[in-house]
Amino acid sequence: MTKLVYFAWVRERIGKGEEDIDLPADVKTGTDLLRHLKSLGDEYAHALEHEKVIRIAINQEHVEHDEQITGAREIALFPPMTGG
Amino acid sequence: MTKLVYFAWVRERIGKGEEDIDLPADVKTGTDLLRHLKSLGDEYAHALEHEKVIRIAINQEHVEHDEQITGAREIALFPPMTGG
Amino acid sequence: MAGGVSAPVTVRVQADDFDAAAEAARLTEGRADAGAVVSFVGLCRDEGGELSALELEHYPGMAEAEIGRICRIAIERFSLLGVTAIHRVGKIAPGANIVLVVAAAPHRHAAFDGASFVMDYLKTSAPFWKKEHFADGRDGGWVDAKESDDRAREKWA
Amino acid sequence: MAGGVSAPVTVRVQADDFDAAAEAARLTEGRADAGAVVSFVGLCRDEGGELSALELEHYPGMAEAEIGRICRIAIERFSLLGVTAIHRVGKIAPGANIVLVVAAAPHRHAAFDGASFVMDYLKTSAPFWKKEHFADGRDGGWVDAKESDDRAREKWA
Repeated sequence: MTKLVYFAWVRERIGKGEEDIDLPADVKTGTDLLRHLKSLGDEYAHALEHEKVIRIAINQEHVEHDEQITGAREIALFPPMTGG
Repeated sequence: MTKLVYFAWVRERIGKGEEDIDLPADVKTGTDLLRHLKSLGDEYAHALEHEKVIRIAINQEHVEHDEQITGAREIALFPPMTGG
Repeated sequence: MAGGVSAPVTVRVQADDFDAAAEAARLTEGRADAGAVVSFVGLCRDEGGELSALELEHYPGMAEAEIGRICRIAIERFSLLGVTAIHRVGKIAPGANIVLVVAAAPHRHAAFDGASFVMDYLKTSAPFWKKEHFADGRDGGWVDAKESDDRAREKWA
Repeated sequence: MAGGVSAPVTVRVQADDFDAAAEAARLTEGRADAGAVVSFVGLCRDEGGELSALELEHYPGMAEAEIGRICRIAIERFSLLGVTAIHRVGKIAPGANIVLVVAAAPHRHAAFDGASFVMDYLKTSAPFWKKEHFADGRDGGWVDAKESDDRAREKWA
């Protein structure tokens, strides 16, 4: 099981802040993860529609989409940040 | 009579903070003033030795050495500023 | 010289307001090698009276870690004597404080650059998101990230 | 928009210490168009324990006028919402405040640039002079103007 966490409009569109998911063995990168999640339902498809703007963090560190996610404890998906 | 005011090491070397002086008619610019003052005594010659570093203000506004000083109420001579 | 591991980094994410003066004083307390302290306070604008509140969401844990990482890079890069960064979360009213960054250094340009650098990186890489609430009851939605903020960060690269 | 004649300029030259937080608060009090406030505080360094005090001399009247002129240029140039500048004179102990500049603006880069601009000009054109007193009783003499300060100012030209 991998813990997924969502923030801002990604969270709102998916309809939850976090969940534990069993990832198929062929989901190896951030890009794979986005495609897999989009197949799970309309709410995911809507939240992750524009893949390029979605930011990914593994174990609370920013990563590129092509980064390996295998073995991650916590993966976060969120929009570009707007703090400060 | 013209009021002259001095600051920092110019003041210390001349030995006073201000004085009223009758300027000869041929003292028309800042450069003329520096040369005239240097003729008044060793303390002035020492204070104004390096003419180029001396800053001049007329009626409390910075001016270049070649500026006309005729009619000035108050002329200030001082070293480069080191505030802040 | 300045900087290095001994320069303190203080990072907090909190709902409560902060006291900018107290944070700046804490940074220079008991030391006389700091010649310059630059404090940045970001406030909630009312957008000409239209905005009733900003709501700030963050990623707990990562937000603090990311700001801390940025502060330590700033200390190294500008030989700062210390940095304090505090970011508020939750609902924030127009005119109220959102974020504080204080940088101390021996000289002024390092302190200015340090505080400015931390803000430019914080804006684009610390996990916070702003939602607008409008005075007329409309939900203004999530604030879009600005390209100008990305460019401001790239300036330091 | 921001800036213009309505943006307040406060300038003071005084022997007493100042309260940076109170000055920053005053600048944004009752308004919600300021999104950024940058405060610069210049302090007296002890130069590794050698310095016992700085003595600051100024040209009364011209000092205030010159700082005011610089602040008004900054307001115009960076569309600031207000600037406060306070410079202390007389004997100042290591660790104590010397100068405060606070700049308020809608956005952060204007506030950073405004405060930094005022400091760079103040350093080289406001009539103040520093004399050093050393801990061992030596009179350190008048501080020399720095070329780096002239260059910092030229950067804005």
